[in-house]
Amino acid sequence: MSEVGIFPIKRLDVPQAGNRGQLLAVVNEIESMLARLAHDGSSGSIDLRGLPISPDDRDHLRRIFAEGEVRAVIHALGRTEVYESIVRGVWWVTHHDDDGRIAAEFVEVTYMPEILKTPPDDIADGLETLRTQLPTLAEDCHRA
Amino acid sequence: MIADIDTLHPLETEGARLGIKNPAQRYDRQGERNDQDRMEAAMRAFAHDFGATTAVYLESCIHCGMCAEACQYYVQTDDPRYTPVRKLEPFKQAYKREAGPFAFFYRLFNLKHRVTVDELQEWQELIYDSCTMCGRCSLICPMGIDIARLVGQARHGMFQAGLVPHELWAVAERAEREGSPLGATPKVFKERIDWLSDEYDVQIQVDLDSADILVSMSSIEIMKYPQAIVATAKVLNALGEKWTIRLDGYEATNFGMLSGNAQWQKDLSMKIINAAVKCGAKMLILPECGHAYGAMRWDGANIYGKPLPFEVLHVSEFLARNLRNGRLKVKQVPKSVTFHDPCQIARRGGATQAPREVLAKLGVDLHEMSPGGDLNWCCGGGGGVVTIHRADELRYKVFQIKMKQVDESGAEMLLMSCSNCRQTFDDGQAHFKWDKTAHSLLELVADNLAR
Amino acid sequence: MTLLDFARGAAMKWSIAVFLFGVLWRLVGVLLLRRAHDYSQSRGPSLVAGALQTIITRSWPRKEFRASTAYGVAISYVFHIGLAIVVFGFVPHILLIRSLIGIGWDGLPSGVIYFCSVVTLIALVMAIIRRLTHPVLRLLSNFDDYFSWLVTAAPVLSGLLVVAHFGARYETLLAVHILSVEVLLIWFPFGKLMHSLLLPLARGQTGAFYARRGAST
Amino acid sequence: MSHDESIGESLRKQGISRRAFMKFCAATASLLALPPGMAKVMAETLERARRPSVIYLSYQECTGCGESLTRSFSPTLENLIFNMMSLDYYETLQAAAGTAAEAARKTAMKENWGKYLLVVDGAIPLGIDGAYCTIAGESAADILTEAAKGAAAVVSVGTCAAFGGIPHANPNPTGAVAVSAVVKDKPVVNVSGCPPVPEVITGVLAHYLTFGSLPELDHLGRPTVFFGNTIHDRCYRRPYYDEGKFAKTFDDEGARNGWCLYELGCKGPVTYNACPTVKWNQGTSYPIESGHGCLGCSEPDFWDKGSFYSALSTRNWSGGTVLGAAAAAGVAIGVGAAVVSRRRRAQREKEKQS
Repeated sequence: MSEVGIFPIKRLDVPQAGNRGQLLAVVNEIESMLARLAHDGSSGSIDLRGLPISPDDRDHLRRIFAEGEVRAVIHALGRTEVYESIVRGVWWVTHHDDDGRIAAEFVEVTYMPEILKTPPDDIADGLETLRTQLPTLAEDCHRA
Repeated sequence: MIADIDTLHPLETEGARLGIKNPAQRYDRQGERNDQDRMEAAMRAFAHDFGATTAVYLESCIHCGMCAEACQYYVQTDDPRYTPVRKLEPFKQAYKREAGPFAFFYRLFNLKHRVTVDELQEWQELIYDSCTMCGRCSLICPMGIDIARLVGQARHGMFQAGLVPHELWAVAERAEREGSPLGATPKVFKERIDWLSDEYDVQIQVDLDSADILVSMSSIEIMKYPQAIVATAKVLNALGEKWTIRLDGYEATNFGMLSGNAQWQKDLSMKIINAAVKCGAKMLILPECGHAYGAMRWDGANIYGKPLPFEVLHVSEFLARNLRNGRLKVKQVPKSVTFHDPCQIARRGGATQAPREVLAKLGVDLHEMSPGGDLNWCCGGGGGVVTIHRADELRYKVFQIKMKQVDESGAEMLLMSCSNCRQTFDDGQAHFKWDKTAHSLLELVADNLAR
Repeated sequence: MTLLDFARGAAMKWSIAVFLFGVLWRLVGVLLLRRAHDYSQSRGPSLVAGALQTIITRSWPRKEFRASTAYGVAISYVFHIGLAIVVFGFVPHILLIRSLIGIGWDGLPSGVIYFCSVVTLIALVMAIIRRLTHPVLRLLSNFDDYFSWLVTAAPVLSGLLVVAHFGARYETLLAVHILSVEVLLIWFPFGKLMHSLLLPLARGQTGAFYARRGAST
Repeated sequence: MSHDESIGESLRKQGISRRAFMKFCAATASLLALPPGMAKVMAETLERARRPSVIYLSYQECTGCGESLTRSFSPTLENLIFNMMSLDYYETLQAAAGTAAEAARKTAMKENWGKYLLVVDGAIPLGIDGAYCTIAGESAADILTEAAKGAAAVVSVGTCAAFGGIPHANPNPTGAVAVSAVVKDKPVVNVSGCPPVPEVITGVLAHYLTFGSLPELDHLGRPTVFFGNTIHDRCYRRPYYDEGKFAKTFDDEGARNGWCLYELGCKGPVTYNACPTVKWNQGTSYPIESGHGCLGCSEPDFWDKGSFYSALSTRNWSGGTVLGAAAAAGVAIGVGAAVVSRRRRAQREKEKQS
């Protein structure tokens, strides 16, 4: 028993009221998405924000789709963490904001999450950047 | 023997049933009056009965229909018209318009229209022909509505409207006029007593000025089962009681009550009460007659307007008491017996155990009917129904329940303690050529008195 | 003012007022009628005991009547008990009762209430089907019977719709539910629903009547 | 600020990468409950869209809505939306004052006539010809009416603007009304709440920017995507409601165990808002999670619906006298009915005698 000001606070280990039915539904949906991906290559995604599942269930989901081989971090207006789960083809994408809080979270069933792919315009920009460097590089090489 | 009795409503003496002769033409409107007049009279009579007790009942019905299952008429015909509480419809309608808390609105908006003579006429069959006021429905009602009592009250209006089945009206009228519904006038009765005391060598006290016990009889017994008089005398003499029969008050049946004439009911009851008071009786013994018990044991004091100055016992109660206290001794009767409980004595009278005590003393092997005792099926002749000729067909239908019950009991002997039931059984026996004969409990005791 | 505000406010107040007004009118109007004194010598030891006994024992049929009445009685029992559980066991109902009369108690899990409501509704539907098909009931039934059924079934159905969020927006359904109860309250004194209050009176006077006679009820 | 450059160009200039923008779109699509594939569409559309002009007017309000919206000034994900708009007039934030400020508004209106988005917070007082709230000598109602004429759409931010809110509360001394009571001929979207969830405001703006239209609205003009469910339906404490486990006071065992707050007056069952899913303070929590029942602040007249602490199913009236009078009248008429009935009976008796 500790106290916060005048209010006695009693810590209780109360199990969150879970709803395993919801969890099962989510995992079933991921399973069917994965089957579709295997069948015709179409990707799918679940927005974890919209799911009315308890924190307990969310933890459980985390354990089922624990981190596997691949992990990537994107730095753009806060960190975005992407990993492929031990269930291959199922990715877990977490967007954080500048304060490190979760802004959006998805389970993506795909070959590679969209956010990791380079946008075409960026490729053009990259090409341009590289090309601006090429003459100088050529000059340097030449000089050498 | 009954040659010189009144012939205004001639008796039918041949058949198994004693009653008024079936009129050639149905004539079930008494008197020459216009409909308006009949209605007003009915309403006045209804209104008389709209006290708090009746009001609570009439307000309470939830139309659950359970009473139908208790009614012999419904059970035997499957005709929903015979649902007991429906038999009260005009009465209820009158209550809602005349006396209920919302009566004003019922009248203002005509939510329940005025009861009409045609309606009452239609209901005549339901209130009289198909209700013996046996009270089984009163025991099934989940709201506890005493439907049988309400039918009794509804008959008051019917009588005042002059809408009583003719034979029932006629016997009641004879009772009021002659002192007996079935020709047992004081003169006839006296002749019978003289003949019986001679024939059976039994002393029958008549018209003592002072006696401990006043004995009353049913005219059915006097006219049809005179042995009952002998049996009563034998028992009382064996006990050495100071008893008497008085010619100014002996008729225990009350067709005033059954037909619905409250005034006649009072007149008939007061004769006995006055006779008992006159001779200073401490006890009035009622004969083997069901409705006589209800009329005197339970209604008597209320008609008198104060507690009766004497005790009222049904003869079976009297027998039970004296067998219990050992003053009366009987021989063992090694027979199997089934007992038919008269509705007004058992279910509605509360004297269900008395005959069983008597039977136990007689040592008979009692085979109870199923259901028996308080829920025994009615013989179908009570409430004056046995007098109504047009109801015969229906009555035979419901009597079949009784035959089945008796047959299933497997007993050798059929006993009862009501002469009206007994004549209904006799009539049914004759009609169906049945092998069972009804016997009187009192006579069985009298025949087996031990020294 | 929204429909819900109306249902929780003026409609509730006035429906309760009508309920009280009508119930007292009817009860007082009946009980103040003349009650004749019975002079007959009583056989039973206590009329009050007889009255109380019958009030209780008439709650179920005697064994001789059981077989023929079982179906109807069972249906009635189911919906009466169901209604009692739903009305007095559901926490929002208890809170309302507490806010009205200051007495409250612990509620039952909502799941139990939902289950009971469904069972109650099924029993009510069976009851009305029986009323519409059984020859005796069809003959006896009048407007009161059908309307009383309607105002009893409506709150159960609308209550279920509220928890199921089915058919309209929640607050609309809730308002309709509350209003349906208010219709019941307004109708209560004027129809057969009064039997819940008349029952002890009718049974009691019969119980006393039979106790006086020493007959069984 | 130029209205001519595309949002993409503008963002690039501010050093916001395409991935960062995609991330924003993913988060916004999620917020708007759009199918995840829509994030890509959104990114592509916005990239090329022009930056719209936004005029933000404030009337009878407490600035709570503005606070909610602009709590953080760094270009974070949530308010990235403001980098996509040209906020041409907002009294609370703008540097300009006095006639310069009014001039800015008039210019923006003129330049973008028929195209700008009008955002309003606060109720509009109509009492004594609008004199309760005037800016630069003009009444709130007049300014709003004029500004609305040239607006493409109007966004009422906060319950005051949406439904009249606290200024409208009984007895409403200033005659305050909602924006929709003044603006009749323009699409008005109500983003109610006291204050509204900031993400809901940005979500509506993002929807408008992406699709050029307002989202689907409920019967109270609120976007169904945020106001389609009750607090109660999405509440993490809902299982306790279903189990019948309720906190009876704010510091009992039930309250500590996180049981349902229905008995403590929570209006969650009749309140439509996104609090339980979007939450507040970057998704930290929402009132019920903090242990207090919902006040129902996103509903019309929430201030006038009885105590915040009396349960929803209870009465919201007092009327002991009415009930007492009804009971007394019932008894009186009952007595009267019985007396009349007895008299009628006695009269019948008399007729019978005669």
